[in-house]
Amino acid sequence: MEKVDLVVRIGGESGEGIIVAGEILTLACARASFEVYTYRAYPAEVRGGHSMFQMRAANAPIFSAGDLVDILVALNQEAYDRHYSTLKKGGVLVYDPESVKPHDREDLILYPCPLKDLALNQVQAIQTKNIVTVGVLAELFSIPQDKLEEVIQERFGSKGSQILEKDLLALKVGMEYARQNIPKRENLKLGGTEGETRIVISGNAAIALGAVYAGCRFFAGYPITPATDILEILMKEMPRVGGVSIQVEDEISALAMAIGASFAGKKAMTATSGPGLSLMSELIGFASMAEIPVVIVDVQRGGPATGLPTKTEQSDLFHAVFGSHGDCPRVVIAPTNVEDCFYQTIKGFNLAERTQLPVIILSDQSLSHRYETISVPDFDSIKVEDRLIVSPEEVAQGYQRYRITENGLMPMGIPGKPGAYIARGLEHDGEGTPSYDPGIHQVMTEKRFRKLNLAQNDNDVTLRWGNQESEVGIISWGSTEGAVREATNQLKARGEEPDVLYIKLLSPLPRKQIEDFLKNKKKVIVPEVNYSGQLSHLLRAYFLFDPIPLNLAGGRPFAGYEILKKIEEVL
Amino acid sequence: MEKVDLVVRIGGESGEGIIVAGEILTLACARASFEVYTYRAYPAEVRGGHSMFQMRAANAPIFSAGDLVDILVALNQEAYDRHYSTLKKGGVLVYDPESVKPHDREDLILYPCPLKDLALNQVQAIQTKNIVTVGVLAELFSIPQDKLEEVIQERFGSKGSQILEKDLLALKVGMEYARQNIPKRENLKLGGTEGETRIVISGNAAIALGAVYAGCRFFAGYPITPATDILEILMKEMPRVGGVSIQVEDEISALAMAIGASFAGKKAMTATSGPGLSLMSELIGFASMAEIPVVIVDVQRGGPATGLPTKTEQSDLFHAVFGSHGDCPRVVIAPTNVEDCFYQTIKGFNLAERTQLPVIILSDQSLSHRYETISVPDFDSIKVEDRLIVSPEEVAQGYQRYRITENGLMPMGIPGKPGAYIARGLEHDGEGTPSYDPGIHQVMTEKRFRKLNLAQNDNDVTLRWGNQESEVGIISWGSTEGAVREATNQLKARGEEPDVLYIKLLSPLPRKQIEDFLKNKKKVIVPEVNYSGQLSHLLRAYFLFDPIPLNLAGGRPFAGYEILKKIEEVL
Amino acid sequence: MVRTALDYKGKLKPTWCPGCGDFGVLTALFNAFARLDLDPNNIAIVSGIGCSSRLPGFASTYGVHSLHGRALPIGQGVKLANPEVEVVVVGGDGDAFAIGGGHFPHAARRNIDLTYIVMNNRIYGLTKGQVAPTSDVNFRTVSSPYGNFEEPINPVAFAISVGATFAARGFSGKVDQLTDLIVAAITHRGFAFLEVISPCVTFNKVHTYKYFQEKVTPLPAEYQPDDRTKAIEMAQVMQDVIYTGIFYRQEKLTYHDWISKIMEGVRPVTPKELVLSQK
Amino acid sequence: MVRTALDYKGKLKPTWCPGCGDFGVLTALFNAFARLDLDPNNIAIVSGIGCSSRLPGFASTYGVHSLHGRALPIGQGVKLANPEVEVVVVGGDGDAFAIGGGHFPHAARRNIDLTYIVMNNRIYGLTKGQVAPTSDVNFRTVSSPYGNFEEPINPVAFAISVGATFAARGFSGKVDQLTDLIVAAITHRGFAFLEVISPCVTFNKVHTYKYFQEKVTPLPAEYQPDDRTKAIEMAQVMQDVIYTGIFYRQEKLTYHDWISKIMEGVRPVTPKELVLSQK
Ligand SMILES: Cc1ncc(C[n+]2csc(CCOP(=O)(O)OP(=O)(O)O)c2C)c(N)n1
Ligand SMILES: Cc1ncc(C[n+]2csc(CCOP(=O)(O)OP(=O)(O)O)c2C)c(N)n1
Ligand code: SF4
Ligand code: SF4
Ligand SMILES: [Mg+2]
Ligand SMILES: [Mg+2]
Repeated sequence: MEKVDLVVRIGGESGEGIIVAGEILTLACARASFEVYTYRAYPAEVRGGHSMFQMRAANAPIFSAGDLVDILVALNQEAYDRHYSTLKKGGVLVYDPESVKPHDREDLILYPCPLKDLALNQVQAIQTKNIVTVGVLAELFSIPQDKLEEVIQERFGSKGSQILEKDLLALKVGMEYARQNIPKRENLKLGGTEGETRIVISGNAAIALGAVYAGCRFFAGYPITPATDILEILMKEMPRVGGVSIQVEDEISALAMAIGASFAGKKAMTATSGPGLSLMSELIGFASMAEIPVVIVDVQRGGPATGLPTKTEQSDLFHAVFGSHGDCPRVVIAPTNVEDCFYQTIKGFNLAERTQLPVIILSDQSLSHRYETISVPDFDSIKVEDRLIVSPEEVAQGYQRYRITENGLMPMGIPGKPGAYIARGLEHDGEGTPSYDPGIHQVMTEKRFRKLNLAQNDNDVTLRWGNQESEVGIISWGSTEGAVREATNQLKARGEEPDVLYIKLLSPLPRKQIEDFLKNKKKVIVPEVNYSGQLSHLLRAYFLFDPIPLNLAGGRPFAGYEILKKIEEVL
Repeated sequence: MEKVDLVVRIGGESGEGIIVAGEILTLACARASFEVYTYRAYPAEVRGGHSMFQMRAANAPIFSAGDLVDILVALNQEAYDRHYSTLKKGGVLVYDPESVKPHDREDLILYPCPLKDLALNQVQAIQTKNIVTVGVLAELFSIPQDKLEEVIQERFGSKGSQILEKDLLALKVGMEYARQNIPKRENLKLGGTEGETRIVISGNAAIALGAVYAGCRFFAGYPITPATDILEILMKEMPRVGGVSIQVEDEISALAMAIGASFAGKKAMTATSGPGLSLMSELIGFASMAEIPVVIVDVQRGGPATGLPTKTEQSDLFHAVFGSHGDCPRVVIAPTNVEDCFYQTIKGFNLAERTQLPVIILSDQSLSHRYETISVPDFDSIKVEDRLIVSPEEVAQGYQRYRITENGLMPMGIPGKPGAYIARGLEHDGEGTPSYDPGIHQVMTEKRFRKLNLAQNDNDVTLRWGNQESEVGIISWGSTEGAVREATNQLKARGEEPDVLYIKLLSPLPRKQIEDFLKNKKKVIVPEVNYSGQLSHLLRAYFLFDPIPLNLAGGRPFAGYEILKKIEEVL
Repeated sequence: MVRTALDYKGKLKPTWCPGCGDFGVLTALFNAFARLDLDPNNIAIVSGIGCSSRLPGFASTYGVHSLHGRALPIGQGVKLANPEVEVVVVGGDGDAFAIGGGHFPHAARRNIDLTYIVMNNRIYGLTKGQVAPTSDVNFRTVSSPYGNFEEPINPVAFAISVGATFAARGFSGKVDQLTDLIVAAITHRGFAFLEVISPCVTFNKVHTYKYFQEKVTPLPAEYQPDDRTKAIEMAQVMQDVIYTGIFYRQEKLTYHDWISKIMEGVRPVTPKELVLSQK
Repeated sequence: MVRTALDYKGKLKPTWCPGCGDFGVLTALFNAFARLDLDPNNIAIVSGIGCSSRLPGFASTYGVHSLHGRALPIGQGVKLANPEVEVVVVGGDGDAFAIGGGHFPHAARRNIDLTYIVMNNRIYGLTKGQVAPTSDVNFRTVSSPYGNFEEPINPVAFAISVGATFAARGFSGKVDQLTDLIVAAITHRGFAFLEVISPCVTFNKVHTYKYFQEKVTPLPAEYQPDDRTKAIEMAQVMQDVIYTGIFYRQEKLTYHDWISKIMEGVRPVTPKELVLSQK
């Protein structure tokens, strides 16, 4: 089969439906069996800022949204000005001549197209300009009409038949115009292939469904960009699996409810972004002290404070690992891509039950709203770990919820069943009775920290690829995976591939795997989308070596070439 | 002059007025020109737990409350059982035979005394048992009656003359009984000397008064053990210096109000303990992002969660340094003793104004309620730094509050005067306009972190003593100073003194001083009252060396001999 | 088997000061549990932090002794996740209206079927006597040395005005009436709020047993608890007379009634199907 | 010099959606400032986070665009520290009553002399249309796909019941009346609360301009804003008619009146003397 790898970027005013257009294109391409990978950027303002959506579609695995674009759709002059320099040589510019004046460039293919006019006069609905645009693109690049109609149907079917009809009409109008007026170029054909069923999913959806699959039956949340759709998805789907979701008054209430629900016997989760995670600090300590399993998803955005609500960053690692007063064990994990969001969320629930501690999952904005094509999970191989529950016999023999054991664990009583005990945020003895004896505090603290060992045993807490013999290594975490893969793929082709270790378990750090990796390394680059080098810091503290940090204060993900450049510098 | 160094411990039921008795003794001794040093332990319950007060009085500098006691007052059997083993050989036990049955021990001097009976029958007020006890001690150890009466007068003068009279009577009754019935032993005489005026103060009072002296004119707080008396003192005293203090609905409101007050032009502070600090996380980031100076006092207690509210611990360092999402610069400092609480609080305000960042001061329970005798400050040598305020001329020339400058600082506008600007928790450009441009976020983050350099320049951010040539060092922070001094004093006598560095500035760490210290060290012990070795962690991460941690999960301070033992092990 | 109050008594002896009002609340609560013959394993008592919040520790039931101010959201989580369990949330006036005050109106609006008992001593007991949001104007404490300036919150009036479907007041000095009120609160379907006047004998020397004993009066026999405005008015009477009893009671769909309705309406799905439907 | 509305206009063009109700509030606020001839350097507009909370950024005055829910405590801090400054706190219904709801009753009880304007669009605008604590029962949004179950908070009634000494309602579609109301709120001595019905044209397709235009009615001419119970009743009328105007107004000592009284009574001391008095 011919190799297809096409990057499309649409830019315009926030509020013009750019994200919707992008998502429709993406889903249609995915259903036509392409791998897709998207990226979006939009302002914190609902209107009035600049908005951008990028989709990459290919028939081979892809790890980033691509650095340069093949097709740029500029809906206004600002979009053109901001993005034209990212167009590849020989790339295509689709634009509305009414609002965009491109340079006179020979190296580009210009496709002027009266998008606004078509929406206004032929569809009689200015707000369908985005779908007209989709139609134009569909015709130019042979994106299958049936898949597009299917997606539009699903998307707007519930909005009343009038809106749906307008949108279907807009699609046709766009296609028709392009067919009549724009001579097609063959090298930018997408077209359709028929393949196996694939799942197209965003990082946030993967988290929401991972939770449901892991057995989560209680969710409480408060809206916050870029985590809100986890709440929205679970408000809709939770009742369908017999669970409860609730939008509450703030993030403190959200985590408190999740803790209450878990105490009551349900696997429970909340999802937020940095500001919410900060507000939850005290309750994280409570769950740790009272040994109540709970999962907290933090979809990171630019910080601190309100920061850059719609931009990506990986700067909540410090707070996730160290936030909350006192000596407070917790588990922190991070998925590296959209698919991994699904698996790490399941992992998060497993670790919560396995350690009876709070688990923080660090995703980020760049994963949250990105659609990727992922394989259908091999459900049989997914392990879901359930709660250690006290049996009536154990209760009869004298159950102590907080008794000190070798691995630190005791089974939990569940309200409604024998095993009544008091969960407590005050220091306590084995029975849960408050105790301010320094000796008891010592052994209880040791016990709570001991449980962290139970999180370190799995093999899948790191991901390693590349040339294990290389003396140059990359250690990183989270969503930088795509850019790093792009870079290492290029180096592999040249025979210069470094060794790469992704750490998915960030607290406690997997000592064995990291030490193994470091054995033969002379230079280790640690790329992170944060200013202060938060993983670098942890590696320094725990492994006493001096990594080469590669930091970006945030606001956008790394591009593959930035990683490549750094590796080349170091090699 | 004859050397005096006497340790008195009083133990009994919480609620019997043990703390009050101890404080009266302490103040009287201090006014009689002794150095005093106290320690108290009490349960989180108001009643029904065990309570203990210890005072050490000496006519030479002292650094701890002492390990073994000369005089034990046991008001009930539990007090005797808990504490008799701490009595020195030849020590004195004062007890009420009605409720305490001591062992038959030859190595102790037993002074039975019907304390309850005296209070009930001779004073006609059972609640004066504590003052009767003070009377007995006063007579036995020649504590000047006039000083005691002075202190009782001040303490109960406001409670109505009846209560005062009863208490003065109780003192006399106790003295009289002892005079008549107990043969005095000469070796345990305290007596009075006349010396210069000394200040007797607790750590919390030192912080409150340090703040006032530094120019703080706004305080907001929410009660929490062991920080509450800072609130109580400032509720009383702030109006006397023309400032405003307010008790608010929670710690979030407390810090928000302080930030608002500082924005409005007043130096402002809040004080709390771990749970409150956790709740303040998001606002710490806001103050950092909006560059509003503010001082946050955290009087640490045992954590996590509600933890051990009345016990000491040094486990909030991680949260102070790393808490709050995002890359969030802040200054963290820690006083090492009661006197230092005064000076570090002034320092905290200076650094807040100097860096326009939030400053966290880490005190702890063991400092908070401990009375120490301190020298009258040399007020003329204390430097108070004031705010950089924009001038009308600068405003006229086009003032940008957040313009990027070399050291990161710009003067602040103050409401009511020219210089209007918007303080913002969203990322912003030089004018304060929101900006989500990754490039701006990069330079603004750099700028905010750059201001930390301004905190590192002072000489007094570390304290060093001992033998600089020694290859064995101790690095520590906070209230462990006393125990470490006890240990090193003993080693000095033997000619084995190690080198000691106390770090008072914990974020950013003073690089020069620490590197200097480490130059010739082979072994560095880091004692901390926390489980996870929080300063050890920071030292590992920033200086890539492997210290020898000495940790106690908390609940009580180190004793001098524990430090000594560790040094001896290492030597 | 019919249970007695003793069945709910925990191992731990209450650590309150002798004479503390909270003893009366504990006794009445156990009486009420016994009268309703509830299984201790099927009760969860959830509290925040404060003297009053120690209560769960003295019972043999499940309990959460949580963080200052977080009793209500934790209690709601318990009930939403496990609706068969009888949830009783307890705590102090500071816990409820100062640090926890942001949760209260929402718990009321949601009408989740639980009982919330606030032991009002008009002071912060545990932290040794600071002014509370329920303290009178001019009240002097260690933290209000010049007297309190802020209008006190009237818990019952507040609860009714934010939507509680049951609001009552008892007095820890009248254990029998209090038992009746707790029984009524627990059996009420929806958010049931009960203020208990529960004197702090150690720190509140103004609002003592004696002070209340002279004022506390049951609501008039003819009083009907069905009029919000009237209920708020009666709750605010605070001078010579302080009423006790049920001020307001309303039948309304509970949060669970809504959830059940929805669950009936939706098309159920297995987690696997849900994953596979993403395309 | 007499100022005009233009003197308060900042450099930044408002970034609200065309037609957003918040434009009307901004206009009325500038009008009110001009009418009172306030010095822009002597005004501090403090907000939280939300579409409405962007307002300070569009003015030439001092401002704090703070964190979600924290506008009121920050605003109180500004006023307590610098009582000469005119403090206007602004924000959305979610900011005020969801995440910030714990601060509201205390701000009201304290009666600090500031103005609090809540732009109520009955939805979360900035985060793109989730249900708010002011949303009607059954209201469907992206986060309440089966409809809202919770009783809405009525801002004016809530404010009065927790002790606000001034409570009014305006409509962003009636800028002149709104200007009058803002002037009245600012000139009121004490905590002045003003709800502005301010439609979100992008996400709330039910509570539109049209919806409100048909219902909004000034309070009857003979209405006297001196009776709490009556005021709450009128504020709760929400069916065919929604009243605007001043529902309640009360003269009461402000927090600063109390502070001034105390300052007069205490013996002043220098910081040095204070330190030396510890012995
Ligand atoms: C976050 C936090 N802030 C403050 C405290 C300290 N604290 C514990 S209980 C309490 C108030 C107690 O008053 P109330 O809730 O009325 O209970 P009471 O003791 O009077 O029964 C306070 C301020 C805390 N434990 N946690
Ligand atoms: C701690 C925190 N939680 C959540 C958010 C996300 N957030 C921003 S504004 C907002 C609500 C907006 O609604 P409202 O206050 O009514 O203002 P509007 O946009 O409708 O004017 C939310 C949930 C945040 N910024 N910070
Ligand atoms: S301090 Fe007051 S509230 Fe607390 S236990 Fe004692 S009497 Fe009860
Ligand atoms: S989303 Fe709604 S509230 Fe926000 S600016 Fe647009 S119209 Fe106004
Ligand atoms: Mg109380
Ligand atoms: Mg809103």
